[in-house]
Amino acid sequence: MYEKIKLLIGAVATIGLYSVLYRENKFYRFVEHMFLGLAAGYTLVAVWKETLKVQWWDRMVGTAGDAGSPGTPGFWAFMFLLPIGMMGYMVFNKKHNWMSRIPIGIILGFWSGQQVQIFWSKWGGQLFNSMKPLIPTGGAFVPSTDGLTPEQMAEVGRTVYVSQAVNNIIFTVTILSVLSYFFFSFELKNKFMLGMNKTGRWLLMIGLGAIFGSTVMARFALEIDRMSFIFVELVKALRT
Amino acid sequence: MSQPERNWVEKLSGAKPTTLYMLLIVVSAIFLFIKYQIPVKPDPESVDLYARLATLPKDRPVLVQSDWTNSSRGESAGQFEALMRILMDNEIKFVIYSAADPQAPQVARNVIRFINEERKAEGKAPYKVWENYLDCGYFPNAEGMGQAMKANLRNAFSNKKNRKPDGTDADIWESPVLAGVKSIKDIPLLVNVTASATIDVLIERLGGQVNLGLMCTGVMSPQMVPYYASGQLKGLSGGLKGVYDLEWMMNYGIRGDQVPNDPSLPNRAVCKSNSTIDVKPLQGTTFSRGASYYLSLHAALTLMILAVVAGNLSLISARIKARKG
Amino acid sequence: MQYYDKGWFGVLATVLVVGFILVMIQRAKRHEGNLFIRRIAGLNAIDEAIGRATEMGRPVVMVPGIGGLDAIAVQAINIFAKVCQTAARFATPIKLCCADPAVYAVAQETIRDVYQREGVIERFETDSVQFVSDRQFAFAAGVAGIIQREKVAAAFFLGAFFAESLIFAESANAMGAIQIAGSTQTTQTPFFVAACDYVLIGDEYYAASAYLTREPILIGSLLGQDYSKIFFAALITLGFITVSCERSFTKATGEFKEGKWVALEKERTKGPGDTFMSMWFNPQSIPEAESKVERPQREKNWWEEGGGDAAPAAGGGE
Amino acid sequence: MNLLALQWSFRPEDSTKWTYLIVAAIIGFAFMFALSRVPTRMRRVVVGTFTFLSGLFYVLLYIWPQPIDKKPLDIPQGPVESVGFLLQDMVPVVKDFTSILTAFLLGLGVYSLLRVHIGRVARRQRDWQYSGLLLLCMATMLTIGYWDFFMQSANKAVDYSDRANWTTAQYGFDLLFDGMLQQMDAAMFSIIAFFILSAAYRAFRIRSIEATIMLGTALILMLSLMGIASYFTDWLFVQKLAGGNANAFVGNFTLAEISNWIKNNFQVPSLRAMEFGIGIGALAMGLRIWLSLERGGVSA
Repeated sequence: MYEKIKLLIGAVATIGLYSVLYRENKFYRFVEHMFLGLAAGYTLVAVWKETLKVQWWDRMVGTAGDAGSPGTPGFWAFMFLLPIGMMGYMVFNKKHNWMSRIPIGIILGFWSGQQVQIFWSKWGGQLFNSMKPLIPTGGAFVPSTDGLTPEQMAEVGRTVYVSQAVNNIIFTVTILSVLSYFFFSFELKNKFMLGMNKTGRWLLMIGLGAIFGSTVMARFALEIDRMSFIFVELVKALRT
Repeated sequence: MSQPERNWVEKLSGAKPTTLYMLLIVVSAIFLFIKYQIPVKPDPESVDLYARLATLPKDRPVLVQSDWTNSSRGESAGQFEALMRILMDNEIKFVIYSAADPQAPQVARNVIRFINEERKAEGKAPYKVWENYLDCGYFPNAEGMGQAMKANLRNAFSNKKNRKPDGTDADIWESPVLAGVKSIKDIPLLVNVTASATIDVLIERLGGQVNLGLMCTGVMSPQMVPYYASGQLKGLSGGLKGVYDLEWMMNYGIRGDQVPNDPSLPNRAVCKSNSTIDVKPLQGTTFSRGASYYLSLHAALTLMILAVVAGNLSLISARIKARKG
Repeated sequence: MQYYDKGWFGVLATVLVVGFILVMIQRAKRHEGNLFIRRIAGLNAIDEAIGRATEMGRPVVMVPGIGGLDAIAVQAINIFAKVCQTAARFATPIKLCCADPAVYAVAQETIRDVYQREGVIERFETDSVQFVSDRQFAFAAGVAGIIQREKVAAAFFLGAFFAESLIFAESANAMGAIQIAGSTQTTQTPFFVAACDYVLIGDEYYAASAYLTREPILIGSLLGQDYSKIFFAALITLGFITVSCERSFTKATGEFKEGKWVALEKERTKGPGDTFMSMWFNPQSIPEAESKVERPQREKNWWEEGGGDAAPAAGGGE
Repeated sequence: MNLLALQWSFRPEDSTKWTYLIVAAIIGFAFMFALSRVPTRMRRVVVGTFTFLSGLFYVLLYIWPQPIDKKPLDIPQGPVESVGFLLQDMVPVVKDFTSILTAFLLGLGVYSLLRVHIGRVARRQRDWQYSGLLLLCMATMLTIGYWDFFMQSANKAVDYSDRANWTTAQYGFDLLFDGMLQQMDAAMFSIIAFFILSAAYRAFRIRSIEATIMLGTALILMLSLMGIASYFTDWLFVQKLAGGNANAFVGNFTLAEISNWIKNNFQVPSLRAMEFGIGIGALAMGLRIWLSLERGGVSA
């Protein structure tokens, strides 16, 4: 019985949200405000349950261990985070509203420092991966690896075949011309650079089109699942 | 605005979005009720995943990290169901746990219950907790969990109890499922069913320690295929197509490319990474959620393509008119 | 004590890029060098969009994405500050919807400040900058509702957007609003390109504040970014030339194994890991002999007694 | 952590800990009060210092030589290693500061929500009933959520993942969270499919070369997702034209191969180039924020 009610409520909520596809209406507004209310309530539960208790409170006061294990210590210095956080609330105070910038500044400072820290680990590997050999060292096509020994297969992996070299040239042209499209402060006058810029934009469109095409499956899958939820599962549950 | 008379091309290109939305609902719902198996050629990454799953040893458990919830049910549920059917039909033991979302274990439990009912209806023994699988629930910190599993599997899964057949609770390490398992190296495969970055954590923390298999959403799969290509993932099932690939192989089996073509099993997928593998079809439910959704996906994609074509017709006809006049 | 795990090359490259940016900022501050920026169509349309909203007497909606407080959100609010400056002059109603409390705090203060500086603080309503929800799809539902109920005439979606991008774009389109969008999430850019009138692609997003304000510091920074991109392009070019030559004309005679150079029995073709570029970019792991360091041991803290596998929540543990 | 002769940590059962905590809180708020007296011209400096110091931590973490083979009980040798050890030990603490501070700021968001909706109810503005509904749902979720949470943390021995042990609190929370909130999430997530369809229909037109290129690629990729289309091209090129030889040249023209080729040779490099720009842009902006070089806008 409980399951049935749960399914039914879920279905009504789904239909309510879907009704916005026709136009904004009272039913949608009803479900939307319920959604926002529930989400806000849940956030207030989760902020303590999943963030502040685990990351702050338990570490500040310590936790008693279960039988056998020693538990964890408390570090009172975590308390200093509280006044820093509270400074954020000064934003509505006309005189001291600048103080809200302190917690904000700390958050932004951490983020900025991390940009320096992660810069190379994020892009170094990608740069290296973009340095492709353009001169073929083997035959026209990658041969079939059926029945080869591991050494022979490793050799095939090291050889650059003509088809690969062609692909690598396409790859290199694409990455360089798209990169040149994002030069902002140079006035491009020479014909070669202008051509590069234009090619870059076109090649970029291929990339964007490919993302569009490959995301579609995931989005439709979710929609089909909703249809299945309403037309198959709910109907089945209500019948029994 | 006074509308002059519109010809059929203009009408096609000027349809209201609402019309399209209704069409999509109708089309995707109708095809849910039609059972038809679309012929496919499974992707090599899903063939590899299936080959791994079908050749697992029966004495060691598989770790299943189930990190999906209902918000990605459209793809993940089909994947998880297929995984459970494959493991259960091959009588492979497994340990299931979650590291991404506190809701994930409950969602997974519902699927196991439902598949057990299906097995009963097919006259097979249901899979029992303690004897055939273990349910370890939720671990709050995905990174910590990966780290802990690498360091010491026993500690990572310590203090977890499951119910024995006699109704008492006992530590999971006393269960026959984990017999013979000491470290992560004793695990033949870890499968992650996920809709989020938990697989990145696993690759970072457990790469090289254990074979990793992945079942992810269609949005993630283009980003994850490079890891399959580099061997960090032993197999991958991406999105709805991945689900259908698996169901196809469950129904028809797979063979290595050195194994002669058996004329009685013409639809077997060919596996390149394991050239002597010879897997017969599974007994039991094979085509289910993936098959019914996949047909609807075809319908929806066709609708999408037709819509784009229709949208462009007026543009083309206007250009032709302009050229003539 | 060493750079083994990062590699000297990575540190050098980071320092170079940081250097380009800082030096160019310094130069621009002294008004040296060129201060040209190429045209960015999306940004020229801002005034047009606000003008239309003013004419129709309908609000402008702004969404700084659903990410947390970082430079992406700050940049969005910087652009919105510029939008609000114009909106404040023409008394065009605005709606700024936030999905993160910290972003909300910044937006609230910045936008109020804009109205203050324009001398029309009475036109600013505190509730026009509002927090909607920090749950992705609740936020999407809420903003879609606001867009449709308020019948917005112009919409700005700038920031970190994920799957919800199309919900906003199509809702605003249904209202006939002019939409200007930009996201640093490359996976969402195609959806904005398809659905919106003007789109900032890639790091046009980061160039926007320089373009709008023409502040020397920002333009200098942009110039530094361009030099960094040239540096990247040069690295790639150097890379494909050397990699091609090495793999075509030389043979591998040895390889690194666990941080040590081991000679091969037989020469073989060079693979991707045998080039000298690879040694720059993929620093070797520490040799076994050097990877173990014995140091004097301190006493255990009480919480480290016993198994000690459970790292304490703060300090100490690895 | 015993850097100074001060007791930084205590046992959870220690009775002195509350004294410590209260004193810490008083010191903290006194510091906050002192800050509020800072003269106007120094304010930028104060904010800039906080920002700089927090950024400095990660920058140092990157450029400071990393100690090799650091074990939990090791004592550092020499000043360089001491700093290295300290930085490493601080990571697990510092990495959570952002989420803790953001969590503290959540109250601002809630304040904004309450302000808007209570205001609407109090002034009986248009749609005030819906605002009332929102507040009601929020209160219900809050109550039941904490009821369930406290019940679960008080009875650690009870296995609440087993439905047999559920009470009203668990059923209520499950209904609100799993039955409603999650279903609404899924509904909103899946609504995107409709918008993709209408956006494609409306905007995917061959107006310009660029639009045509994007449209064409998207169409090929969409076709490749349809098993039936891939199956057909596989049948045509591999089975018919190449006589079943999977390695033949024409085998490269199956949809699956073409879509992979597009992804590997166009999608990857073009997006990578775009990401390079974005990465450098983020670094530049990070530097400007870290060193307080931004003026105007947010940093006015």
